[in-house]
Amino acid sequence: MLGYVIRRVLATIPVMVIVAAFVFLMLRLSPGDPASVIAGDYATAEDIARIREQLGLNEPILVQFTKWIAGLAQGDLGTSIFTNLPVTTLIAQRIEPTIMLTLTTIIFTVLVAVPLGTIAAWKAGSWIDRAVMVFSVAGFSVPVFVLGYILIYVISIQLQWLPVQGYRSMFEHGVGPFLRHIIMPTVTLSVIFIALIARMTRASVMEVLQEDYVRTARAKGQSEMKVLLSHALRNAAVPIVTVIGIGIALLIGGVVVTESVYNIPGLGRLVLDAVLARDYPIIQGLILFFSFIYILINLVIDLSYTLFDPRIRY
Amino acid sequence: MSVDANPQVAEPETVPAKAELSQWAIIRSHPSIIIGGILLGIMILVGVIGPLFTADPIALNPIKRLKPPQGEFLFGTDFLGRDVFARVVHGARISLVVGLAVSGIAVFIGLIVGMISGYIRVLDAIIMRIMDGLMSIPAILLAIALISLSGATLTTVVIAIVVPEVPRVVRLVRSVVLTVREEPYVEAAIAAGTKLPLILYRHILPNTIAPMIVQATYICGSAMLTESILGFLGAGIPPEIPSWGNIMAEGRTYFQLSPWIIFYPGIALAVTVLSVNILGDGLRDTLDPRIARKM
Amino acid sequence: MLSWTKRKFLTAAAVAIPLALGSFGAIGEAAAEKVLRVIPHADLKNLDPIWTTAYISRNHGYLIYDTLFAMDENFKPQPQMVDTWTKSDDGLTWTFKLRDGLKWHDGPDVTAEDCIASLQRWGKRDGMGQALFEVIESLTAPDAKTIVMKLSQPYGLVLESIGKISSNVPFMMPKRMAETDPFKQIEEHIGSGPFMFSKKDWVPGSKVVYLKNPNYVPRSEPPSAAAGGKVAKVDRVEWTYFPDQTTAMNALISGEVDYFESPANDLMPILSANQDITVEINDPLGNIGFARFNHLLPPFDNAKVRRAAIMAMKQEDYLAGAVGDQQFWKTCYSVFPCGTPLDNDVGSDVMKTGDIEKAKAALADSGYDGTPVVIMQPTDVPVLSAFSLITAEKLRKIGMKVDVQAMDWSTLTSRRAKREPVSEGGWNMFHTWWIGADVIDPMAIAFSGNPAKGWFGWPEDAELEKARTAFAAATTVEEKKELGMKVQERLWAIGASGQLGQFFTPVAYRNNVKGLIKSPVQFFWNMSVE
Amino acid sequence: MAKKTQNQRPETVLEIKGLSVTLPEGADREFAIQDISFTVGKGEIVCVVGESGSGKSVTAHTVMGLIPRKDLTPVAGQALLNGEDLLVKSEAELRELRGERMAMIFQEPMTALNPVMKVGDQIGEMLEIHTSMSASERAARVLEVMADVNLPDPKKLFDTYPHQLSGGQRQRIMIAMALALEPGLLIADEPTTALDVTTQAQILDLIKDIQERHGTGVLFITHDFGVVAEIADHVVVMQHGLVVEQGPAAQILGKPSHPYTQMLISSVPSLVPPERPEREVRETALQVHDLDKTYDDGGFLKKGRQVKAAQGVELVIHRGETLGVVGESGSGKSTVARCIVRLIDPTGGEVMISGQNIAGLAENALRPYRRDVQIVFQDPYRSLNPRRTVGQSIVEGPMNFGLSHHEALERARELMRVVGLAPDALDRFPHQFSGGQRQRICIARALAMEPKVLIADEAVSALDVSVQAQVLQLLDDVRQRYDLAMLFITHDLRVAAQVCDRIMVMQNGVVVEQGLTSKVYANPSHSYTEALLGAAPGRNTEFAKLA
Repeated sequence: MLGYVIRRVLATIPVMVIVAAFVFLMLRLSPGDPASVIAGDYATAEDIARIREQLGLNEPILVQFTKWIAGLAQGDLGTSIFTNLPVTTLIAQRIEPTIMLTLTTIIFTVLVAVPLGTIAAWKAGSWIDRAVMVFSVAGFSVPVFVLGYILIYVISIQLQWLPVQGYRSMFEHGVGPFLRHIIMPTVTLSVIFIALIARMTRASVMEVLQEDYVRTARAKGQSEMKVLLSHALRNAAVPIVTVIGIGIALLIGGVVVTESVYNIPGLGRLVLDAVLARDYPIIQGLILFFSFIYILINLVIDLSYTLFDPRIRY
Repeated sequence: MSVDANPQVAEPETVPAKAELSQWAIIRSHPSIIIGGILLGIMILVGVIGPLFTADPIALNPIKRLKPPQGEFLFGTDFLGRDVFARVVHGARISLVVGLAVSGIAVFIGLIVGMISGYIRVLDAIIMRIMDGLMSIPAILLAIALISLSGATLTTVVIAIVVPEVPRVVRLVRSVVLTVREEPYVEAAIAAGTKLPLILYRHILPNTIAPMIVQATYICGSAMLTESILGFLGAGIPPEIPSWGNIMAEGRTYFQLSPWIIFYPGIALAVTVLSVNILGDGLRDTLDPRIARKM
Repeated sequence: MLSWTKRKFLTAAAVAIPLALGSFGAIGEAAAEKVLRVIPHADLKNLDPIWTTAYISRNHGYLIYDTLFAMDENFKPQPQMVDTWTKSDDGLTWTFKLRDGLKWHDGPDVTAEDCIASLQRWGKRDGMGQALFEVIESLTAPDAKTIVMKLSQPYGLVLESIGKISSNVPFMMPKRMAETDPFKQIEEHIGSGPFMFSKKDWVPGSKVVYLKNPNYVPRSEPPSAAAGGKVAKVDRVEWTYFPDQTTAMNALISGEVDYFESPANDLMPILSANQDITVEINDPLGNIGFARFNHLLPPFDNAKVRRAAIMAMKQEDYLAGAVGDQQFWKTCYSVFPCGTPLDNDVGSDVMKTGDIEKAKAALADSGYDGTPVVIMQPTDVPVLSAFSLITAEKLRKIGMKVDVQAMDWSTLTSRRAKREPVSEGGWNMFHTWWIGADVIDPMAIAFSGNPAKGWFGWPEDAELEKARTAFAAATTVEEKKELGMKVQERLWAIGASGQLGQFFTPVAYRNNVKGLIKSPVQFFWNMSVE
Repeated sequence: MAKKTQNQRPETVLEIKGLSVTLPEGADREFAIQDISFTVGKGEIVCVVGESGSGKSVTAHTVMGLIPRKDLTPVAGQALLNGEDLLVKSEAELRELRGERMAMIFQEPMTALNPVMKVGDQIGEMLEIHTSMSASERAARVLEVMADVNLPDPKKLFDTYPHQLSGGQRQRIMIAMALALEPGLLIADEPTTALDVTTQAQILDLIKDIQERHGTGVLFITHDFGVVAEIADHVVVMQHGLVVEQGPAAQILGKPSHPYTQMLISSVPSLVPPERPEREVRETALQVHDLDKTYDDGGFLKKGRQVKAAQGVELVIHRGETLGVVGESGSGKSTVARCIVRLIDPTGGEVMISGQNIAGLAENALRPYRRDVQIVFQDPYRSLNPRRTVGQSIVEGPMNFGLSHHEALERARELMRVVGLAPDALDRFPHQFSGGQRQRICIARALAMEPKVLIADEAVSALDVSVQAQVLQLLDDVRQRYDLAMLFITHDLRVAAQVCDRIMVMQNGVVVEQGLTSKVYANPSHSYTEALLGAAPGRNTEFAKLA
């Protein structure tokens, strides 16, 4: 197993280099540059040129790239042009809200979507099945921010049950405030994710219910509930977990919007502001960070397969 | 052991023309295709001929700004006094173009790369690593970065949304190709001396089309949604060209004051994406249940 | 939607909001502590008010730094850190004595050397500073509390320059920081102002925290704009940046925030309808809208074409379209903000026409040859995006071919610095606004007639420059008024830019917030929370 | 083997009276099974035999209550288990009976066990459902039952997973599971069809042994008359959902009365190879010399295991001659075939066709020689591209070698007549043909290339015995008509006996014996051949031959 993990981690390096090169070139080849934004309203052309010089933006692209990669090797993602803070500290300050939001969303989604999908598969063709499918298709079709606004307007303004916005860290402010502030963003973000997982669970459980060993279980006189849980669902676990992995990439898009609607100081907003202000180091650093996290999640998911399916050995 | 009837002598067995289940009968048996198809048809109709019947979506009359929906303005007006109904109808055209263009390009590229990767094992490892790389970049961030950095035109928006979709299509095509190439009829064709390109064209491609069509419908739906999110984040298509995404984005500030600016394009988008997804579900069950179900 | 209507988009910072009223689980700080929770107009991205002209960095500067002189509400410079000052009869030698009790946040007293170094760093970046230092012969500090300035010739704007209210404000910094190269950001943020910057709480893009400076000695006079006693009446000021306007408004309504610096004009009906929220105009001068031509490239290299375009611009359409509610805008045909000393009507008939037919006729005989006009439209600044669309429609109506190119503000700021033709990334028109204080007199860069050092668009007119330099040297009020009219007359004659009127962005705060200072710049001293 | 006396039947366990089950509308006939009546006695094995689609499986599943109610609905008759009618039982009552009073084992041992559950737990689950035994009591009983089905070292096997066991071992686990509660009735639905002949023999012995020791009534479903001859006490023959004939085994096999039964039994190839006239030796069509094929599944950093699929295989086929290759699954017979056709590349040795060694040729150099060797596969449903018409599939090969579309079509029409199908069927799609018809089309496709050597890789194994006989006859005719050399690969010793002039026996990739079929069958020299022949079911029963 260890040999496999090492090999997988080594394999991520070429992928990360591809991602880094792709993002770096994409930024450099586009119009708009941070120096002029910094120089502000009535800076003369030489002011802008001097700032470009000072930020090292005039050096040939290759030189800039090698410098960045060298820095990368020692874990230095570069310094933000605007705030003059290292990108790593910026990420550290704002990683907690994004990670917590993603975790609560995944947990909430799995707790809702997997049972929904299983029941839909079990009662395939019934009204429950159709209802789950319509909900899951609807879930795909509603833009996240519209849902966010509606929830805020109804629950926070009219009913005043939950706060409008903000994020409370569980460690600093206690679990109560953390939950109060995370419920609505989690629900908003989960809708599209639940739609995806419910649909996939239904498909995999339905496929498993055709398998011979399910017929054997029934032939043993096993109750439908037990057949569903200990036989069908356990065998459908691997495809479901795979979809959760893929879904997480979908989540990051939603996180950016949810953080902006609920004013959560997370990584999503950080990269968004950076892109609009052309803060190259942050953009590069964060996209690299997100793709590394995504690759890590996929590795963890692949390893989790061994828990669900004894046939898979690394 | 000899069986009396010697096939040469006996009159050749005629093959009963088993009723070839017409494609139409299959479709009729799946309501979701009909519902999805009709809804999508209406939206395409609105997108194509609608604009001829509405006011000019770009005409400003600031005096009549933020009027609620009644009388002359079916969907009310936005903060510049533009007719929201006209903009939603025009928006249909852009959003559908984005949806169809993205799914078309993604499936086209995905098919080619997927087949190469699935059939030519040597290239497979390299292609897959590149796909992993592309897939690991979060789609929305890539789109935002690409668009805001290289100018927000329709083409850049389409490219920005296509890039993260291609790897998913490549993975699907590759898995289908890997199963199809093991089939005996492919081996028979090889034994009969058929060259590689012909094998890909005659035997591999037709069997990947069905899952591709289904995947295309899902991509079309998610592309329209991504466009609206990009518009909302301020990195989408330029507002002068109305698309549902940026109508809603511009209406964002006035949500509690005049919610109709967001409400109507939101409904239009939801219905269109809904119709595309329902159509996709219906097609998946009819076209090729065996492979498609793995989707 | 990323930035707001009011100030130009520049970098900004935000402050995470401490616990709202309704939630349980009191947080760490003592409940007794008075906290002012603010939604700033932008996200504080960088903290060096000299390195950038961003208004948010300037507001940050006013919190933690102090200035030698400061503008009061009638735009007269008043002494702030200076106790007494004298001017020699020939007007060439100015001596300033610092008042007592001025200490840096990290302990040591403020010395004359610190002030001189700060003035020199400011002088290298700020427009008025550069003009002032051209006439400065020497700046010396005979003792720790006295600064002596020797001029090469009499200069009328010495106090107006070192007491200017808006970017770049000559803030006083410790010597070791003032010596940083003006094109490099300062590392430490130590000032001598009423508040201290809490670096450990700063989360760029989300939260900035300022703590009350216990040993700050305010002046005795009552506060009047930037001048007067700067008394900190709360223990902490917390800025939280909100990317989403609707959420910001809802936060104010639900009491999770005390003060909302610049809500979108269109939220006013909801905010003013709410009885526990007060909505008022904080900046009497408001903002002046500009439609700026590129004088180097056709078709706007021809003054007739420029004037024809200006005749098509009707201020009411722009203000109604971009700002909305009439309560927040008014037409103003003077280049200087209406209601300021130099406001006048000379030459403004070209702006008053606002008539498509007349403009069409003027364009016809202006020799316009049909070259398309490229208008840069910043989609992420709603007011400017609206201005661009309105101009495009008007120019199309009078017969010009118009190409509206959408981009975000960052791209616009980099593209407007380019003088190359349109084919190589150049431009013909862009829209922006200035706060009243920045265009209050001819010295503003917006009115420069010298293409080499002037503002983007680079108009050229020798007479205009002559009048501006004369204004700098003028000493009496009548002389300044006379030269003001001359500058405005020239500006309209060459059609430097279209003025789109004056609009005001209100502030909104909960009723328990008291002591807001009326001024074009947002100050946080003197504000208290009951 | 002494069987129970014919007339006196033991006490009834299961009685099926006039049972009818309807098919969903749109199927090719109204009833899946119609008016079925027979009984299964205590300690008796009743074989229900018939071709695919005869309804034998539906009968078994109806008794167990496992049929999908909305598609197949029992409309008449009764299924009495010790007198209680199963058709009227509620779902809960049926669940109670399953496992306790009746149990079932299935055809595919590979997929019949839950892959993610330990084998011991799956057997234990049966006890868990029906008894209130404690965990340790259950474990003990499981080990006891595993021993009862002669599984080696039950303790070790208890914690293994299904994928770690062989087909035979998994079937034994299924049987152990079924018999854990000593049910009165055991239903076996083609339990040995997927197994190798030697394993099949052990499982059949096991079932007979248990049935005698526990006095269980066994309802045994099969399509293989060899198996019927081996174990059946009583035989029920079914066709298109009807019972055409039933009676004691010896009578049905010896003197069948119903014409359908007679046809079926005579289609069963006999194990005794016919005397073939000595052929004069013709020129060599295919010569294989020292053929090797090794799979190395080593990866990027991993040192892989070496699997020797075929080693040092030598064979020669002359024109007009049929060489048979027999052996169990995994013996390498298919690997040899695929190496000859170059679907896989041999790691060593020579394959001589019309004087040229094609073992190592590159694709372009190889192409001209490909036409000389053609292959027919096992699965008729996957040998034809579903999206291309039958005609297109046949003409594809000839057109690769220069024939115009018209000429190729002409040849295809002619070949359709040769294989006994109407030429106008050329423009239809594969899903419109039966399994047997599709196999004929594949033969036509192979012949279209005018090959020198035709390889049949288990070409008839997936067909019903009657259809099998026709296809074998067709192969024999085309061999004579086109003077082909044929390589016939099969695991079915009966088919090999009837079809092959010479026979080659393979085990674990090595050829253990080869020679004239009649000589090898009469006195096998290698022990493995002997075991193979000995394990062939029903070898000492003489099936009635049609006149």
